[in-house]
Amino acid sequence: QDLLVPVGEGPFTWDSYNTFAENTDLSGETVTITGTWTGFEKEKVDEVFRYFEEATGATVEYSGSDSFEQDIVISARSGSAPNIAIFPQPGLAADMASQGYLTPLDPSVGDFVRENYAAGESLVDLATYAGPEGEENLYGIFYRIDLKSLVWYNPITFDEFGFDVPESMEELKELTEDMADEGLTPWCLGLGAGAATGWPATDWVEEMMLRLHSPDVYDQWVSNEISFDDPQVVEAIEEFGWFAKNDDYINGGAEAAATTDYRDSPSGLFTIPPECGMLRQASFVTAFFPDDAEMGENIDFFYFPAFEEKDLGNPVLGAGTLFTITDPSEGATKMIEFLELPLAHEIWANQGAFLSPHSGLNPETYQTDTQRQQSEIIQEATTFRFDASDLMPSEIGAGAFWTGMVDYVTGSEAADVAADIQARWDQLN
Amino acid sequence: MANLKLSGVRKAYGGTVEVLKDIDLEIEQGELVVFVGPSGCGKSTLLRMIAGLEKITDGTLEIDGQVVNDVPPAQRGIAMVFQSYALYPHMTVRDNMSFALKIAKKSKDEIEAAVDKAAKMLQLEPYLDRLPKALSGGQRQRVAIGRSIVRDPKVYLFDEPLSNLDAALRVATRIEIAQLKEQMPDSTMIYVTHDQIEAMTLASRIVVLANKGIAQVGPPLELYEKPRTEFVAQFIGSPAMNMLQGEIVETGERTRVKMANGGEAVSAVPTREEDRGKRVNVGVRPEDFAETEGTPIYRGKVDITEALGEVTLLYFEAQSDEPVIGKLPGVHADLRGREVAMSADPAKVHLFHEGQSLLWR
Amino acid sequence: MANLKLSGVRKAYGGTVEVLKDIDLEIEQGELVVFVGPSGCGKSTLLRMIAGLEKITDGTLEIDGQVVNDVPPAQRGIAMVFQSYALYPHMTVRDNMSFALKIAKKSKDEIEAAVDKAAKMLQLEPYLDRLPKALSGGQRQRVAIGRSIVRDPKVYLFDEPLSNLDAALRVATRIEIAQLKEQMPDSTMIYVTHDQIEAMTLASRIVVLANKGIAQVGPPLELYEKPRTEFVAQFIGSPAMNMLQGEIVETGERTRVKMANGGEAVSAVPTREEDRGKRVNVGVRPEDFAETEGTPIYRGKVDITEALGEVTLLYFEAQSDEPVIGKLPGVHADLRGREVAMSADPAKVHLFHEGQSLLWR
Amino acid sequence: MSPILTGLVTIAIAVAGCAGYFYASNWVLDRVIFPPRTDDRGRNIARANLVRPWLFILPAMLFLSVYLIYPVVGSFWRSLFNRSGAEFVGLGNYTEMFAEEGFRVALFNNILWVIFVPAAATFFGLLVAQLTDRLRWGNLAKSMIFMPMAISFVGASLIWKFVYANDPDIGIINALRDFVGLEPVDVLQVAFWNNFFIMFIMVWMQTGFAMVILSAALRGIPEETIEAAIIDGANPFQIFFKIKVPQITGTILVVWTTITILVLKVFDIVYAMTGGNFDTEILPSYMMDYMFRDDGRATAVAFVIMVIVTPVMVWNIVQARREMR
Amino acid sequence: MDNIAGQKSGLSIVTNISVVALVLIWLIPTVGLLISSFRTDDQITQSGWWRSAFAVSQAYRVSPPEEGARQEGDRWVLEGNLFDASEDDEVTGSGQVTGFGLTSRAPGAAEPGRTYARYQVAIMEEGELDDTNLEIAHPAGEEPSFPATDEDGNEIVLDPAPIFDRAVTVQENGDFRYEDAEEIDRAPTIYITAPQPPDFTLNNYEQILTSDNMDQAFINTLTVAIPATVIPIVVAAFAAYALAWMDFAARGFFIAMVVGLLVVPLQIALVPLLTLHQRVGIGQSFLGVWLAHTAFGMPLAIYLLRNYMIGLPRDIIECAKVDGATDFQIFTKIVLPLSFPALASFAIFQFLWTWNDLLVAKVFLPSQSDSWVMTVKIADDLLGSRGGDWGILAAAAFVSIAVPLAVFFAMQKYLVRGLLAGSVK
Ligand SMILES: Nc1ncnc2c1ncn2[C@@H]1O[C@H](COP(=O)(O)OP(=O)(O)OP(=O)(O)O)[C@@H](O)[C@H]1O
Ligand SMILES: Nc1ncnc2c1ncn2[C@@H]1O[C@H](COP(=O)(O)OP(=O)(O)OP(=O)(O)O)[C@@H](O)[C@H]1O
Ligand SMILES: [Mg+2]
Ligand SMILES: [Mg+2]
Repeated sequence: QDLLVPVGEGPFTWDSYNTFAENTDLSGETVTITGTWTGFEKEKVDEVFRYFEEATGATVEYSGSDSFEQDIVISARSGSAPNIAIFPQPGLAADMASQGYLTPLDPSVGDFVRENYAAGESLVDLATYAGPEGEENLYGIFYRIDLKSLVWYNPITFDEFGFDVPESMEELKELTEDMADEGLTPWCLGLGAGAATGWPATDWVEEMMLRLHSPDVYDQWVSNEISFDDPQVVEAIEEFGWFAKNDDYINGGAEAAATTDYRDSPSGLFTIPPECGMLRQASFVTAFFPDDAEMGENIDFFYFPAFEEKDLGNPVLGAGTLFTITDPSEGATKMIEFLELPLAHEIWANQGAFLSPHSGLNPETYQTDTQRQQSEIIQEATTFRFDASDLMPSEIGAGAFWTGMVDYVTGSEAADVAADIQARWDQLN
Repeated sequence: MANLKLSGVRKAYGGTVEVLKDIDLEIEQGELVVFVGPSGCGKSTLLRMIAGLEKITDGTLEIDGQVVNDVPPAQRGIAMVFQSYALYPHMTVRDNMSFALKIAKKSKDEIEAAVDKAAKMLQLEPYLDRLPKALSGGQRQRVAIGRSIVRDPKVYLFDEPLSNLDAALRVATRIEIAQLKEQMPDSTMIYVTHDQIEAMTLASRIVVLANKGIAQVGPPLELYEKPRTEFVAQFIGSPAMNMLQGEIVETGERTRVKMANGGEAVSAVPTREEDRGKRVNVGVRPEDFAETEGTPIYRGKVDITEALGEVTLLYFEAQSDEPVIGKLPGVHADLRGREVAMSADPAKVHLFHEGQSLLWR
Repeated sequence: MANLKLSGVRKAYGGTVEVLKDIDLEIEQGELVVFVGPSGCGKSTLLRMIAGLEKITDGTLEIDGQVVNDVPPAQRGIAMVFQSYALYPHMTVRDNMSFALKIAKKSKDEIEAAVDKAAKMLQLEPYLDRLPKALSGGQRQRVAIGRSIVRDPKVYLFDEPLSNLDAALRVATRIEIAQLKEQMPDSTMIYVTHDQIEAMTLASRIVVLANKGIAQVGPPLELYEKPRTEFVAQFIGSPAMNMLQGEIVETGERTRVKMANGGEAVSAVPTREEDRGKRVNVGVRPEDFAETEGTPIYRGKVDITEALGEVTLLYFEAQSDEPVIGKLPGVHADLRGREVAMSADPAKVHLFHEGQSLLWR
Repeated sequence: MSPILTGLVTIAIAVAGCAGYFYASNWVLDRVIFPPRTDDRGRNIARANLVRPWLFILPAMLFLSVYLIYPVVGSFWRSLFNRSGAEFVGLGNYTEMFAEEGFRVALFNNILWVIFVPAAATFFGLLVAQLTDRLRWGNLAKSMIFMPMAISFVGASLIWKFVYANDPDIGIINALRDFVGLEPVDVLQVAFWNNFFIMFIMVWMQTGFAMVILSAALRGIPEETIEAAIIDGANPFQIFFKIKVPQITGTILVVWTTITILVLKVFDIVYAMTGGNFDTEILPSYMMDYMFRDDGRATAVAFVIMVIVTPVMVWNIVQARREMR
Repeated sequence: MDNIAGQKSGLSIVTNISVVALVLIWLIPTVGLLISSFRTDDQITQSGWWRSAFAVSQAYRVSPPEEGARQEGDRWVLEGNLFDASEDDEVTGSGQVTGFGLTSRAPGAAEPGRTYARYQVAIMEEGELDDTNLEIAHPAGEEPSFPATDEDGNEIVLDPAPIFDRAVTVQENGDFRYEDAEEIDRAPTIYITAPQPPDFTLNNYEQILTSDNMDQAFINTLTVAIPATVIPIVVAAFAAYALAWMDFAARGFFIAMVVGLLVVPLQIALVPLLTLHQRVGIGQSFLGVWLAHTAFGMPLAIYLLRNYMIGLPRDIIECAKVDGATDFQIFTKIVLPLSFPALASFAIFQFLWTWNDLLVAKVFLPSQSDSWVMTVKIADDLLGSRGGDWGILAAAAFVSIAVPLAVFFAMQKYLVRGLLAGSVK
């Protein structure tokens, strides 16, 4: 199959790639990789790996699975782990590292990240865990960053109704009420995700945490220094509830959100008549827009704003996927090296729905302006925080927190839910 | 306690496979009629039509003068005893016997009285609380009969009720049924069997079924002594009646027949002058043969002898297709391999047209 | 083509349930020995021990002088025909018959020759390529026999081979077996049956089993005429021999017995002077009874008559537990309800000690 | 090598290897260890026959011991340790678990499942078996009803997601509600009853199984007992309940047991339908939440499941023993 | 029993009806899925599958290009045909307008042939005068007559007179006339509703079947399912024969053990076995799955087969013994052929089970996509990446059902026979 872009063409950073290609020969070797990207995303990442194959002569076998989190544990235990695992959550990676299933990366990788990645230091910290003996090491390198603090809307709908893009959380809430008054359901919300049902709600809560409290509180929350049922957390949950637990605000009613698949939720923006006015979702959601979605035409986004009165600046929530070595091999090491090349990022950037922290990336390679704008949002952010649920232990961040949010949306009290989650957390220690 | 009338009854399974036709039969109250016939001739089918378990394809069935073709089994006032007993395996003997009455919503006392009476009659009292599987074959059969009795039906139907019992039990139960019939002289019973002895001993009349129809109806001895067709003649009695070909040479009160194999038979069957020269089949039952010094009806070499103690069966070397068998009282093992001449009392020599009907009618 | 010897054979299932004991029996080459006895007396068990399908608990079994207690069935040189035929349902007749030979790794030609020969003997040639389910009962039984023949065994074992056949077929197959035996005069056969007629007609010797042991061994007529015990006397013959109590009043060449119910019997059994006054059971077979004008052995009211045509059975009103039955030739329906006096030829009057053994020995 | 070829070769090797064991071991036994030589062939054959049952049964018993007995024992042992397996906690996992609301909900739901699913599946199975017994198109009907048996639990869940979908244009239930003018509801969120909606999927799948076995049993009832009942005047309902059902109670119980056992194993349906949310968790799916995260807890759950099955197991053993007599 | 005299036909009608009803209930979910698998995603969300045979009305947004706009009086006018103007095949294909409007909120507000106009009107809201847009449909060529109140119940003030904003008239054939109070300098937006004819497509299947590695997954499934069906049958058949027909000391114990193990939940085995497999070096591999499936199916297999074999006539087996067959020969030549129905019915169960299994495959097979089986492929790849894509999901479900269904229908008659002898006794 042909490469996406012939080597040497376009605004891509070919030089470092060519150097890499010259110095690396892995002919006959196979690099196995597993991760969570399936479907379109798998197709895109496969394009990236193809350049690695082209450069090294190795074969890359990437498999994406919806139940990656389980599979990786099982295969690590049974001794048949792939060379590289791409973790969607640092939390699980930390778990695995502590059990000795991950191989530390060369310290040079850390140095590289610090120098070449936006917010490099924090990205190194997020990938540095205690190993089985307790020693701290860098175990992963971030590759793709998702920007979460985005609200998607249909400009045509806004135009017809005469709505304006809100500048602050206060305005957003006002807009929500207006829409409801006008007979337009303000929000599309889908929490369904198979076994991971509930996670989109955790993003909301995290956004609220960042907008209600200082980043320190957020960090304490992540590390359980303040308990999960702390009033500050409960407040954030309830702030989310202001939106999500009002039947008039949610397409299909608040309860429907719990069973609507998050991949299904954008469609309401595009229907005629529109089923909802806005969708708060991370940057990757564009992958689930219908075919006729056209940026700037019938879809656009704005920054999920902060409370004006709180004066906490413009916090931004993000997430990222982390490449780790689960079964060391020459190829695996080279793959990590490959990720240091801007090209590895540019290729996906060029296919859309991708943001990279790599500062060497040529912005021209972004497929759309949107991506460029999003990367600007990141630049403008006064606070950047990583998705909390991804940082929490997987039993919480990929378990109790999710189900707790579903319970909350479908009727439970915020305080009760928070207490339950904290109870589960207590058991871990 | 009823009479039954079948007129022109026909049965065709699936509309095409004709099993019975033109069945005309009247059964009076108090009779015990036995159906016999070769396997597959439709005995069970006829019985089941009377029971209502099979639809009657054509013709009518009357019970007590009422046409009951379309009356469901339960309303016909019949009771049936099956070959396999068909006891309800999950019910005790008592429950088996009272099931029909309970269904009919009879009062408790009434049920108890009826069951107790039947149990007494059949000596089933000690077993009333057992399950069928804890009973012997004969006891099970008695329960099946008891189940019929409690319903006090107009007609009892028995379909080979004894064929699953072993020889000794069969004899005993047969006698019990005979006694039962005697205790209920008014009840009408229809009994299907394979067993000749049962048929002969129990029946007030035997119905021989063959070729989709009734071959002959009559009291047992009449069938034995005056079979109307060769079929009936050979069907009733064991071993079967010997059939030997011959030609009438003298007619009158007594008839003389010249046998095809050289012998000569004299029969008490009267013939008319015009019958002379006609070809007939001479039928002699094995037990009616006796050794003779004079002109024999049959003479042949004994191939096999079977000494049963009481009697000895002589199997003659086959001269034609049909085997000839003689039955002599006592032990005669010495006859084996010898030439023996047999004749019979003229009164016991039957004559049949080659066209099958008994001549003398 | 072998002789068999059982010495002190005992069988106890599970070590405790004793079924057979002290069985001593010698069977010569060429004999056809029939085992009879009441149901459950151990006939099949004994046969299966000979086959090697059951372990012999105690005692020895010798075939041709070699103790074979521990030899597996296949090595004993026996063949067995089962009551259920036990044909392999998934194999054609030919395969059924050649199975044993194939197992024994015989050459193809050899197998074919043996099968063809047996098939010819049993007239099975047209069916060789059919599956057992496409055969009638009699044909199946013939296949089962053929399967034995091809193996050319030393001993043939038959376990009630005819009991699943209907009456007519049973007679026919019985005669076939008799003829078969005649064609293979050297083969030894052991045959288990329930059926008296089979036992009487086929056996060169009958072994009556009862009470875990052998009650009597002998040629059929010997058993009929000179039963050693009351049990054998009543077991052989149908209906069973009547047993009437009496007391010896005159001894000598002939013996006179005063019957408990008033009659008097004369028997050809000689007694000695010291026997006078002893209480005996007088045994008379129903068929040996005859109506008499003189002093009867038995006199009673006829309760039920069963007219079978050829003979009539008279059931006397019971005076004691044991029923008394008479069998008169011909038709005697008129005797019903009448008082009848019966006597018998002294040669046919058997005397038994109350202690069961036949007196005259 | 093409994948098809690899597949075929592996299949062939696997199957041949397995059959080969039996053939070879028998050959060795008969020809090498106890050859039937003429002098002592009787004894040698007898001896070989003493060994042979063990040859036959050995592989099966190996499988059973290694894959079922060892795990049962091993799991119990594991359940006495903490999540990492390093520390012995005795019954700690159990007490902690029972203290937890989520577990109690799962336990309660599981008991609902164990009661409802076998009962309903058996009931429907019996109903269909009886109704189709004399029907000319009975076999066709049975095939239709058996069909869900062939569908995986995941596939079945998918099918029912359709039926239960919130959108009246997708879900037929809400379409019907819509038709009669009712608001659409998310049936998977109707407290308590949602359990039954999920259970019905299992019923839908297992009815076919019950039906096949029960209709075979119904066929096995002696015709004469039914005819006798007809003559006795029983109506069709009385015949069914008083004559037929009592005669097949044994089979009904077997079916019931089998489905009960299955119910205690299936997690996929809950997993796919609700992911255990909305108080629909059952023990197997609850266990899956912990599996490979907290093995101590997971094995403890497995053991609770074992305990629930124990009566059924004992009953089966008793039954089998009785049958052996 | 159809022959019973005097039987009421009412009962048989009731029976037939009940069976029809039950069969329908049982079939509907599957049929729904089947039909949906042939529909596009749009159609699925537009109308229920039960209406798939009928045309559905769908709303479209059309923006005819502004070229050719002209001024007429104080209004600018654009005329043309919407179907010609649209580039969307779907719109063009429908060919008939059933309604139209000016906002996405009410895309079919007016019937074809009428005029739909927007005016700026003054309303009385809580005692204060306010401006609002009012959309109103009226016969073409006439002036609108304004209602007394708007939809919220506010009084409409007709003085000052409503100000014309824009209006559009659309004919059934798509001809339109668009009028605007201002100059038309960009393409106006017009909404129409048009019937969409029923449309079935094989696209979903095409996508599924041609998706990456689907063929590999199919082969993998077979590679798992066939040995995992055959091995337990062979192993269990020998054991069942031994337990049924061979005499040895521990027979009763083993039978009890098999029955007891029948009920062990298999989840309990996963964790310890995975560890065990790793320790003995099997790891995650096909061998591991076979072994696991074999073991998990073993109790039921032995139980079913033994029950069946013990029902074979004892005489036949003894006869074979007398004929000189060893136990091995008896087993292979007599018992095995005679047990075919039982073997077949167990094979069906085991095949269905292994084919449909997700859990065992996930745990014991490597997680790389080249060793995925169909269920894993569907659950972890297709379901995930196409969460809301019902059409694809439906097709995926059917693809995975196809083989088991075929196996089931082919072997159905043995199933019943095998079970009859197995479980009923
Ligand atoms: N349901 C049926 N469909 C078609 N033919 C049938 C049916 N039942 C019986 N028959 C046929 O009808 C004939 C008579 O059967 P029936 O059972 O009445 O015979 P039978 O005289 O009772 O025989 P047997 O003495 O063996 O009991 C047989 O040839 C049988 O094959
Ligand atoms: N496996 C066994 N275990 C215990 N007792 C048994 C066993 N097999 C048979 N018996 C008992 O041994 C006795 C003899 O049985 P056997 O089958 O030899 O009788 P039979 O004379 O052949 O009877 P029938 O004439 O009914 O065939 C019977 O009482 C029977 O109950
Ligand atoms: Mg009949
Ligand atoms: Mg026997």
